[in-house]
Amino acid sequence: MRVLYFAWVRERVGKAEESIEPPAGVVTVGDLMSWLAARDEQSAYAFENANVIRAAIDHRHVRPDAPIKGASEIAFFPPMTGG
Amino acid sequence: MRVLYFAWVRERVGKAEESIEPPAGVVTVGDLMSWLAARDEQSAYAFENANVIRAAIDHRHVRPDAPIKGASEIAFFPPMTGG
Amino acid sequence: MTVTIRLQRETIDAASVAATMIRGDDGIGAVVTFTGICRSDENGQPIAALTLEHYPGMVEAEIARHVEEACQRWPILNVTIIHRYGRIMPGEVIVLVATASSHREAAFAAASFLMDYLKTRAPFWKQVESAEGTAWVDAKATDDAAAERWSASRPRQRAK
Amino acid sequence: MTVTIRLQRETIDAASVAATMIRGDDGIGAVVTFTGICRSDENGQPIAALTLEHYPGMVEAEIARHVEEACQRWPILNVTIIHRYGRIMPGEVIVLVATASSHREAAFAAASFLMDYLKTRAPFWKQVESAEGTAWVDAKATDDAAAERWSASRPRQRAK
Repeated sequence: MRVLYFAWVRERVGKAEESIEPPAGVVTVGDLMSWLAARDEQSAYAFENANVIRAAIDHRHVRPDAPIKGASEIAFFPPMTGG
Repeated sequence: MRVLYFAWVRERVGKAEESIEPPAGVVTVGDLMSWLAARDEQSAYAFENANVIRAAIDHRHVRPDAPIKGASEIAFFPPMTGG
Repeated sequence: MTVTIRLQRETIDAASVAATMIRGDDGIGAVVTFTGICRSDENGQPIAALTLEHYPGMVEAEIARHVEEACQRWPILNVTIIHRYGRIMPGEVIVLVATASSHREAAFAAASFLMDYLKTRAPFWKQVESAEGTAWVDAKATDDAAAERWSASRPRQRAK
Repeated sequence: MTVTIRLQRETIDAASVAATMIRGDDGIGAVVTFTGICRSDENGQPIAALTLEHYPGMVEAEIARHVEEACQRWPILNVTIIHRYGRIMPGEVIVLVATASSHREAAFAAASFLMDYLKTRAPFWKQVESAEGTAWVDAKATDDAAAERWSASRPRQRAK
């Protein structure tokens, strides 16, 4: 599963993307954020306010309770500021 | 007092403008329409549905009960269809 | 702030207006441009051309009053209104309204407001030319309703 | 109907878009164009430039979904959306949304709807450069509220 990071989430995690294989207990997007945050200090910092971070699965916005099963690309980013 | 006509009001009256001196009893815009309509067949036709005709005094929209006293230019026209 | 109001017989160069809208103010973050275009049909009938009659003098005064009102309602930084009169062919621009502001809400609202008022208050009259001859276009009740919606939110005028 | 969605690093030529909006459909009577411009200040601080990061692939998909929704809500005849990414200087156009319809109400509503959604749903992130360094721009609650108003009038989505 590919994970992408954007804007300050990318800066804090310290990379733009990575490949991960979360364990079976990681079911939802929220679970995945907790699992990523527990890996290292940089990710912990990136996800410290998990409630402001948005997620997308395969190019569609999803809520934290969305299941990650079957996803090929998951992205994490701050609220959008385009336009 | 100058009177101007536009669009189909102008076509029906048969002229674009004229100078008039209505008698003292003609107080409001509505009175003026009735007075004009009583003059000849063309004006009668132009003002036959007086309730759809709009008026302006010195470049400002007015209602039929507006007094004409002091006006230098009064215009009559159909509802606007610009834009 | 620059307010440009122009009545003209010549075609409108919408492209050149866009560039002028952000001049002179670094705080402009949003420009909304409306162009009204002569369709090739009116009520389902093909038309050859439109002719717009106007009331010189009153048109300018009426538009200026509505621009002033728009500027009181919203923080507008620039306004351009260009309206043609005379004969207009299908596909040509009849009217252009452009508003500039710091933020998009004001620019959208002011452009929409100005268009609704141009349709119902500015002294212009459209005549269509078709195979059946010429005919004056009837005013639309929907246009009156559109203009009316701005009244609800402004202080009521004193009854005369 | 033509839908044009373009993400580009290059400057946006707003003037040339206007001309293309009425092509191919004689029924177009109204074109609304919105341009979002890089202001020279952000929250009162002068800025040197903006840098826009985006999520390639998702941006296009997200914009296309909202164009589709706009077309279901209003009788739109043409839509053009151009959004820049990369470094943008004050005074330059960041985004352009243009909508064409037979009548003005649909063109205004669709352009406003698309802008509200671009602001809150399209995956772009702005970073400002100023004398104090670089900083990510915070999302505005007012933008969320603006996007939210379109939800009230559409069928509620099923709870998951």
